[in-house]
This record gives sequence, C-alpha cells and structure tokens, in this order.
Amino acid sequence: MSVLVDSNSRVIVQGATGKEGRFHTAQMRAFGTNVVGGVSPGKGGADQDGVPIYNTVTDAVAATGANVAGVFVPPPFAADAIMEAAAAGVALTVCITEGIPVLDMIRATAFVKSTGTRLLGANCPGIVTPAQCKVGIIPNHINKPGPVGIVGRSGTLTYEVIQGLGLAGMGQTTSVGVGGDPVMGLRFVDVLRLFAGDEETRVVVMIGEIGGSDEEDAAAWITASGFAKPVVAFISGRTAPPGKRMGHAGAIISGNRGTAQSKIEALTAAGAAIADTIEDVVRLTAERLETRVA
Amino acid sequence: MSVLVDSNSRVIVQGATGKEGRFHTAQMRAFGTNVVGGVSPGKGGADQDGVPIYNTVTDAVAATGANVAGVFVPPPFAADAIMEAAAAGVALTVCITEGIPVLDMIRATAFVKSTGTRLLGANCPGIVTPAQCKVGIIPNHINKPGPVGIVGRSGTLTYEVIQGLGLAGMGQTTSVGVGGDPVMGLRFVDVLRLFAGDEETRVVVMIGEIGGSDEEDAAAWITASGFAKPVVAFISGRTAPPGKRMGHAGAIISGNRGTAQSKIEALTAAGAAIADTIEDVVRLTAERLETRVA
Amino acid sequence: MKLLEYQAKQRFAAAGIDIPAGRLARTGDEAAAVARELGRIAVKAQVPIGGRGKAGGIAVVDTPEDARREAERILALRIRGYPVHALWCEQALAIDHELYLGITLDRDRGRLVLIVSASGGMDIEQVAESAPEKVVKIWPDPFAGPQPYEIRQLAFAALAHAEALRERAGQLVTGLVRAGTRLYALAVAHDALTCEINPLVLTPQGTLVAGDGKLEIDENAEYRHQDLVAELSGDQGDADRAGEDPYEAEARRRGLTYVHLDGYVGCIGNGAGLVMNTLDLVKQHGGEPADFLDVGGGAGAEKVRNALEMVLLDPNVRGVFINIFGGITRGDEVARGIVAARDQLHITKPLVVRMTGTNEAEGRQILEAAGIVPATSATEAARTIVALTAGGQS
Amino acid sequence: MKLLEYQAKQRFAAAGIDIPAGRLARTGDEAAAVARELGRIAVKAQVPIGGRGKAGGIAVVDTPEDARREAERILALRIRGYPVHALWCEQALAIDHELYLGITLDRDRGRLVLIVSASGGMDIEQVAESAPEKVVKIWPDPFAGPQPYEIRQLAFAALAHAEALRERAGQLVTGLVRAGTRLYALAVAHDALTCEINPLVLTPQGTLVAGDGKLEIDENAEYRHQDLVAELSGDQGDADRAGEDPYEAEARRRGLTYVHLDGYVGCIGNGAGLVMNTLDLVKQHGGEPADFLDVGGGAGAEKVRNALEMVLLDPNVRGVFINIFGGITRGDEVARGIVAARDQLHITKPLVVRMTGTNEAEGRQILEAAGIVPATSATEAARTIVALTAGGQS
Repeated sequence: MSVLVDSNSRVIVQGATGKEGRFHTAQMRAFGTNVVGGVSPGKGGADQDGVPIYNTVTDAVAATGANVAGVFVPPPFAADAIMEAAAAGVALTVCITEGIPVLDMIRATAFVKSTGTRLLGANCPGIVTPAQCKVGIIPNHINKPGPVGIVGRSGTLTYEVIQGLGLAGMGQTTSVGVGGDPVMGLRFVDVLRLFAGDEETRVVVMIGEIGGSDEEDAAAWITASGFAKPVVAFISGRTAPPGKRMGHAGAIISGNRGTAQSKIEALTAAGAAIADTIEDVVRLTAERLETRVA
Repeated sequence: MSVLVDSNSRVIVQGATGKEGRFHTAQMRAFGTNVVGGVSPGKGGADQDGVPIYNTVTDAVAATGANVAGVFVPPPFAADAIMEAAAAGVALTVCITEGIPVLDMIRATAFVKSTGTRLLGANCPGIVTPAQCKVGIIPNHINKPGPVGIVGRSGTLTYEVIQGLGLAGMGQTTSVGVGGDPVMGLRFVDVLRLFAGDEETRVVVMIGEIGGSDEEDAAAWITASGFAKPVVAFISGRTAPPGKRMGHAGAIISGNRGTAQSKIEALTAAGAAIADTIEDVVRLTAERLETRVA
Repeated sequence: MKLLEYQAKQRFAAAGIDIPAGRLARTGDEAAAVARELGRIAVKAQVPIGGRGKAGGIAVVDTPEDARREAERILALRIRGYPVHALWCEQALAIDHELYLGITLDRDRGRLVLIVSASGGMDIEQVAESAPEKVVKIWPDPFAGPQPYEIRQLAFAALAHAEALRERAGQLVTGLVRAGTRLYALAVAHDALTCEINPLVLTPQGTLVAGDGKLEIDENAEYRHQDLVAELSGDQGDADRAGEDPYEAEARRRGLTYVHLDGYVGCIGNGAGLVMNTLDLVKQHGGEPADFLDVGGGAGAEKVRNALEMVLLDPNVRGVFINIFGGITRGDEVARGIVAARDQLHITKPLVVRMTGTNEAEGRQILEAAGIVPATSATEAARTIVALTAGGQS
Repeated sequence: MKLLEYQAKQRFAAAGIDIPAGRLARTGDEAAAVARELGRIAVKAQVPIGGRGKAGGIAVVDTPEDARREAERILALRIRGYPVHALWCEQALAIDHELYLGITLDRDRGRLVLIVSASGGMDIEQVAESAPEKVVKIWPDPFAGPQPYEIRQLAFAALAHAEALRERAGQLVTGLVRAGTRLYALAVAHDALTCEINPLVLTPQGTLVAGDGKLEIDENAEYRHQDLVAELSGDQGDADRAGEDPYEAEARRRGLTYVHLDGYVGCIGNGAGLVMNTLDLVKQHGGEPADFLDVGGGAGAEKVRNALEMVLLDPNVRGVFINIFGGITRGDEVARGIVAARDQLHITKPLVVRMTGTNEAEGRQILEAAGIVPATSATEAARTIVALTAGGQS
C-alpha cells in the first residue's frame, strides 16, 4: 500500500514545456510514473517527447482522465495553476514551485479547501511511492519499496534520509515532502493521518525544522489520536538565530515561537524518538522496525 | 400554518434607532410581532420604548435567541447588515432598504447562500403572517388570516391585493414581498416551493412586473414540479418602454427580455389565471377558492 | 448613468486597456485639428445609444478638410432623438479581426457575467441568438473576481470557434486575460451594470485595442462616484448628461422617480408597481400615458405639489391621474394635500384622484368640493381620466 | 523587506490613515528646522528593530536647539548594532489612550489575522501572554477581506476590556472600522507579512492617529513591488536597505540565500534543511558557524565560486564546510567544480567537502588530489572542519 499516489495515479504536468517541467517530466516517466499529459497555455495540440500538451487543465483532465497534477510553473503564475487544477477536479495537486508570494498561497489554499482536491506544497520536493509513482523532483535512484513512511519539510534532508535508509536496506511505503513555505497544503498532521490508515507503513520518519508549529501540532495529534506507529523525528535549525529566514520562507523563528527546542520537546513528550543526525535517523528507524517485527 | 414567520419568530431590528427603524419597530410591535431587540452600533445597552438595543447582531442573538432580523439601515450599510445577520446565524433576514448598490447585493447574496440563512429582499415590503408576525412595512390593518398565499415584487400592489381580498372576505396564510431589485434573496420560485409545503395555503396570488425572468422561471417550475395549487397572476408594466427603469431598480426591459407579454405567456402556459386588474385578482381568487371548496 | 464612448474609453485607458489615440472635438475646426495631428481618423458622434453608424454618425476621413466637413455634418444630426454635442476623433485602426469582451449583470445568476466572443463588431445579443456557441461566459465569484485560469479557459473556448485565429491563440489568450482582468476590475470599481468593448480589435501587430466603449453605472451606486457624476455634469451641462431626456433631467434635479413617455395622460402614484399598473390601466381604457412618476412612500402635500408641477411641465399632458394607496395615512389628509397643491399651482387641467386609506369617504368629499374628480377604484379612475382627456384638447 | 517607521507611515497616510505631521531629518540642522516648523516634536531614530526607546533612540523636544542637540546625539548611536542614518521628526501627540491595530501572518490558520487591543503602546505578544482576553482577533476570508461588521464586532470586543473608553465606544468603533479596513487593504496591496500600528493613539479630539508604524513585505513578493524596492535602495543606499547587515546586502546583490552569523566556520550547502543541519552539526562538534548559505539546486562550478567568495568576505571565517547532496548530479563533476573555484579564488583556508552522488569515489579522489578534505558522512566532515578551524588561527 501507499498514501496519496500509486500505480493508478494518472499524472499531468502543469508547465510541462518549461525547462524544469520538461526535465522532470522525463525523469518522472523514467521512474515509471504514468504521465498522461502536460499543460501549457497556447501549446495545446503539441506533442512533447510523446506527451500530449493541452491548453488548460480542464482540457487535459477531460482528454486523459488525469487525477494528479504536478505544478512546475514560475512563482507569479503558480497559485493560479494550483487553483486551476483544483477547479478541474484532480484529486491531488503537487506544487514544486519555490518563491510563491504568501498572499497568493493564502488565497490558493483557501480555494483548494473549498474543493475536493488535496494540495501538497508549494516549495516541496513532491512525493514518491517507490516502484509505482513519483510526482516531483526527488532523485529517482534512491527510492525503494519498504515499510517506512517519510514526511519532511526539507527536500535535500528528505533525500538524505531516503538514501540513508536505503543504503541500510530500508525502503519506503511513500515519501512525502510537505515543503518549506509558511502557508501550505497538506501538513505533518494530515500526512500522519494518512500513514495511520496505511497498513504497510510500520514506522514514520518526520523531518521537521524551525518555524511555525506544525511539528508541535503533529506531536499533539500523535498523543490525542493514540497514533500507534513509532515515530522517528529529526529537527534541523537548532543553531538558527531568531528573526532570520533560513533559506525556506517558512524556516524562521518569530519571537520565541517556532524554535527547534520547542519542537523537540513536544515530539519527545509525544513519544517520538529524536534523531540528532541522519545516521541517528537510520539507526533509530532500524531499531523500531526490528522491535515491530519481534 | 404559514411560511417563513409565525408566532415563534423572535425578531430583532437592525437600524432600530433610525427614523424608519424606530417607527416600524413600533408598528410591528403594535401588530403583535415579538420584537426581542434592536441593533445599533454604539448604542448597545440602551432601551428604546422597551426594546433592548445591542451593538452587534451577534450580541443581540446571544442575549435574545432572535431567529429573524429586519434590516432598516441606510443603503450604504445595508449589505453589510445583511451579512452580519447571516454570520450571526438568524434563520431569516428581511431587508426593507431600497437603493442598495447591485454589486453590494451580489456579494451579500453570495455570502448569505454560504450560510444557513434565508434572505428576503432587499427593497421589499417584508412579510406578514396575519395574527402572528409581521416583519417589514406592510400596513397593519389590512391583513387577516385566511387561505391565500401572496407573493409579490411590488409593495403597494401587494397591499392593494391584500386589501382587495380582505374587503371581499379572503385572508392570507402569509404575504411575502420579494422586492423590486434585480439581485435579491428569495425569488418567486423559492416562495412557491414554500407555499407548496403549506397545507393551509389553497390559492396563490403572484404579483409580478417587467424585468428579469423570475416570473418565467416560476412558470417553468409550476409546470415541472406539478405544483397543485391554483395560481392567480398579475403582471404590471405592460406599457413600459424598453430600457427605462420603472421605479424599481429591477423593473426594466433589457432588449426584448423581461416584457410583461413574455411573463403573461409563460404563466398562462403554466395554467395560471391572468388578472388584468386588482378587481380581476379578487374575482379570480374567489372563483378558485370556491372551486377548491366544492 | 450611461457614459459616452469617449468617457468609457478614457477609463479603459486609465485601467491599462489600450485605446486608439484620440481627442474630443465639438466643432469642425477642432476635428480638423485632430486630423492634422493624428492623420487618418474616425469621427464619431457621442450619443448614448447604439446604431449611430447606420444613422450616419461615424465617418472615416483622411484629411483635415474632410474631417471638418464630416464633423459639421454629424454635429447637425439627431440620432434617434439625441442631438450630437461632441465628437470623438480617433486614429483609424488597422483591423485583423474583431472580438467582443464585455461584462454585464446576469440577474438570473445574481452575478456579473464576463463574456468573450470571437465574433465581435456586431450586436452580441444577436450573435447569442443565432450562434450561442460563439458567445462564451463565466460568472466569477463576486469576492474573488475572475482568476486568470478562468479567463484563459473562457478565451480558449471562444477562440475555438475562430479558425482564422488558431495560429495566434496563445498570444491572443494572454492579451484577453490581461484585458479581461482589467475590465472586470474596472467594472467593479465603477459599479458597472454593463462594461463592454465591442469591437475589441486585433491589430496586425497582434495588440488588442478597444474599438468602442460602453460603460453604464448603477444608479443606486452613484453616491460612490460623485466625481464621475460631477465630471459628466460639468462636461456636457447637467441637462445634457449623456444625452438625457430634458424632462427626466429636470425630474432628477427635483429628486423624483420619473420616466417620460409619449402620451397625454399624466400619471402619478406611490410605489413602482402601482404606477406601472396606473399606466397599464390608462392604456387599457384607450388613453396614452405621458409619464411614470412614483412619489414613493407617503403622499404629503409638498411631494404631491412637486410631482404635479413636474408632470405638467410637459405641454402634451392634458390631465393627470393620481393613484394613491393610503396604507397607514388618512384619506382626508391626502385629499387636502392634493387640493392645496392644485391651488398653489393654479392647475386648470382635469385631475382624477383615486385613493385609499382611513377616512376615505371624507377625502372623496373634500376632493369633490374642490372640483377634483374622486374615485375609489383605479379602473373607474382610469376610465374617467381617459374620457376627460380624449380628443386632443391639450 | 522591513520598512522603516517613516516609510511605513508615509504609506499609511497615502491609504487614508492619520499620522502626525512629520519630516525626515539626517542632520541636527535638519531636525532643528523641523522643530521650528512644527513646534514640540518627537525625534525618532529610524532603525529596523524594536526597543529603540529604551536604547535612547527617541527624544521629545520643545525647541530647535534641543532638537539639534538630541538629533546629533541619536545620530551617533548604534542601536542593537544598527547605525542611525535618519531621524523621523514628528509633531508630539496629545494622548488620551493608546490602542493596538495590526495585521500579521497566522501560519497555523494560513491566513492574515487582524488584531485589535485596547492595551496598545507595549509589546502585543507580551499582552497576549499576560492577558490574552485583551488581544482580540479575526481571520478574514482572503478573497472577501474583512467586512465592516467583522471589524465592528472585533472592536467592540476589544473595547469591552477598557472601562475608560466605554463612553466613546461608538465613535471609536467607527474610527477602528475605517482604520482597520484601510490597513488591511494596505497590507494586501503591499504583500505585508506584518503591518502594525502600535500605539494607535486616541487623541483628546477623538481622532485615531498612528503613533508608530511597522511594515514588513514578503520577500517572495518583492517582484510585485519593484518601485518600493527601488525607493528604499535609493533612499538609504543599497547596502543600508533598512539597516541591513552589509554581508547580507552583498549576498542579496549576488543572488545568494545567505544569513550572516557570529562564528568562524563558513557553511555552504544545497537545500535549506541541509544547510541548517550543516550548521547544527558544526555546533554539535564544538564549532561556531559563520553563516548559512544555500546554493539551491545543482552545484555547478560558477555557483560554488560565487558562494565561496561570498563566505570568505567575512574575515572571521577560518575554513569552509561544503555539504552537497548530489541527487542526480555526478560526484566527480561536483568535485571538479569545487577544485576549480578554489583555484580561481586562490583559497588557502581549509575546505572540507562532503558530497554524495553518482561517481562519489572518483569525486573524493579528485578532491584529495587537490588538497581539499573529502568526507562521505556529514558528521565526519563537521568533526574535521571544527578540528581544522579550532584555536583562532584565522
């Protein structure tokens, strides 16, 4: 099993004819993703490397029955693309674009909530269900199937964890990058809830960072819901000073809120194992998988 | 029985301390309406002729359990007052105010639709269930209980019909003024649907006029739904020239749409009896009541 | 309140929508000067109605001499009753294709509707009747306004019916999204009931330029646009506001709800529906109503005086039918008010008054004693006033 | 991008929010001239942080002489590290009461939050902690914005905790609705993450005047506010944009995502989380990071060169830790890029590189051959760079 995407996912790429969109469309297809179309206004009717291009998401969905959209369009147009996909009724939109203005995302997330669509991102690396479907930019070769569910804010740290677990022989049900923006679609809590319902996910790795209180919310939810699966948590940004945006728009300590300390304390209280390094993540995950097996 | 208001209606008046609001609050109370409060920002805590005044509708609803709001505030503030009442959760808002900008009403009606509130008006005379509850400005003394449901766009013509029927011995279940604006809350179709479910209403009188297609929609609904009660329809504005706003903001023929001819034809096709004068309305209604009795 | 073409276009330009270079001219000399400055120009009568082209109100000229001659000819026209006070003289456009872009109130949906068609330059309602698939629409959320993707979808759908534009669809859609977004914002900012560019001209250079402009502002919202009201009044003189009927202009200044008609029976009442019905009754009995005048709530002596004076300004009026539903008011008070107004104004033309209310009978006596014809039924009153005014004795 | 008080206030004024009459001064003479013009004034240091009052950055003066003396004193200050280049000199306000009105991003709700408190003039977060009932909030629909009734409710709720204002609540609420509506529209128009008036001063005349102003603009949205960016740069000189750290200003000009810190280990990586983790590892091993620098996707030679040059501008840096997750890229290519950059820049300080990717082993060989310390594990790399830079040999 898996969460959000699987071999039934029919994926369209918004911004498929741009540099990034074209490259990653090819990567996704190489991974085995069923990319059924691309969207690029004004290029409808074209064929790009065998992928049919449509003018609008509505056209693409009508022609292909797509149920997942990946958004690779530049920041000024990305929120509109997110709303377009939601209005066209896809089940999941994955927005990779970094640098979307916060007010655009406030409107886009509000609109998406009024529809039946789920949004992942923006400013996220996407999602992988190994051997079935990848939407986004997570490197292809590091993923392999297994019992670990991964959810992370940072792209490269998520890759590190996937790679580290993989080298130690542990694969993933699904790896989900929720992204580094302050206002986003799915959050830790939403993804944990999905993992709770996925039988094959036996351990969850959470890769958090400073800023906001999504990690604290996740900790509260773990306790409140009686989430039964072991959680290994890794929080970056312990040395970040307050008030500075650490790369991600969302990675900023405001006043005394959003510190790594606060997140680590909350997750510890919720029973999560805290990893200080990637090596720790691998070790703690392996221990918990064994415990479960025994 | 009745529709929309009855002896359980607990009414607040928005704009209760203005000239019109104060006068009609007194009239409504004289009628027997259970006016439980008034709303006038900044005058909260006051008592006006025995009616407690609140700063906000939320305060008024919390303190009084009001479920109906009458809006008597001036046009620039009326749409906001309508939204305030809907946000505070009253079941019915009756907006008397004339002259509200159309774009304000487009927003207000869209907002009201997203809540559980029903809106009557704006630019309407209100609603009367004789001997139980009046919200609005329909003259008190003309109303008496009986088997006729009335729904009209024009205020004075509705009064004429109520009075004419009354003098001939016929009273009303409920008289509903939907108002003369182009964008409004409840329409003919909505009120007919309510009358369909009201056992005591045996004949319905519809008072339409030029502009829009609410009469045509009502005719289509009568046919489609198999509405079983006899309808007597009166349409004013047969001599109105195209493109001129005849008093009501909504009473305007645009191009060749919204003519009295079109409405009369549609209602005739739906089996309604068309009255040319108020005397006709009274005669046709009496005939239909007798037929029903026989 | 309907703006003239040039007024609408000036607002389009301020909102970032391209318009042809142009100047206002009120004389042949001014038009000639514009032709000297801009070269080949279109000289266009500024009247608040359509069909001016067919009526000879538009001329395209190449020289200042032609501009002067045509301007003078057009300024002498009356177009469907409207005198021509001003000419909009603008650079003649090279036209590749004519589209339609407009926003109007959709009463059935209770929203503004944004309309695009690749078949511009003709009456959009006619296109909608003969080929409805060529007129595509969206009804934007009133709080969010139209999103770019919605206009993009709309524009692609509209262009699907224009084979000639297929090659340029991408660029054209970008232009339509920009123009549509701006026009919608302008419509909302101006409380427009109609805001229309027809034709929206596609030039050989690939730009979209407003070939005409229509902007009608919600009367209920005029209080939010006092600058515009003042500008219009200042520009053409208050009585001439956008070619307004002079009687209706006078009524507006008096604060009366009045529509001028062609007949000879003056009609006054309280309540829009009641007055419409009053007109209908006059017509049913063979008369021709001269006006629609709604005095609104109540019927005090001052209101009645103002209304009577207004109605009688029209020399075609031979007599007046006053139709008052008394409601809460007392019939004797209404009657005294009407008699007083009649006396103050020294009215000698026949007045027929139908009124209801408490003390109706006393009211009727007062009227009768003063030589005014009373009636209880509106039908009876209509019959009487038509009889009294028949035969052209005005 | 944080605006200074006077910049925020100028925008408030343009949006119809009252501010005290004021002028900008950059010298004692200029401050004295303002005092001559406006009388009793407050002379206020323009620095992009709070707490300037306690740091002596504000003086209220009655005479031009006092204004000159105090201005010169304040211009000589450094406030929490920020030099004072400009003074905002404004008419001293008569204060009846201080309120708070602000808008900020609420990440948990994913919306802007509009906040009102009758307890203004102090840190609103402190008020929220000690007396949360005194800080009232609404989260307006992002498409509709706050409706007047919502702000009215908010304002009445906030004033319920201020007995002294009970008598004037009605008038005050009207003022708060106006100011709140305008401030929210301003926040949206400016892509503000924070837009705050604290204190919002109630004067004895009953008007509401902005006593201070804070406006922080979303960096992701700067492309929509190029005029503002240009104005700020032009006003204070690019390097000084709102008191910016000079290294961070330089990084911005180079297009690099960089944060300047107090330590001595330069840190470079690709990906925000990875770089944060790099800093954490340095600290865990006893070192002090000198910066955060994210080169983003890929790690071409040109990007690495730019990043290394940037990091080494800081003389405190004794060595650099480069942490690259290769992903799709080949390790040997990354290694060659780093060696080339090192050679071009003639870097002699120690470099430790941890990288992954295809052909990792070849990459490590290339680095080693060039005298750069390679590592496979980030933990190992952190230990090495801390050891190499310990003891203050920079």
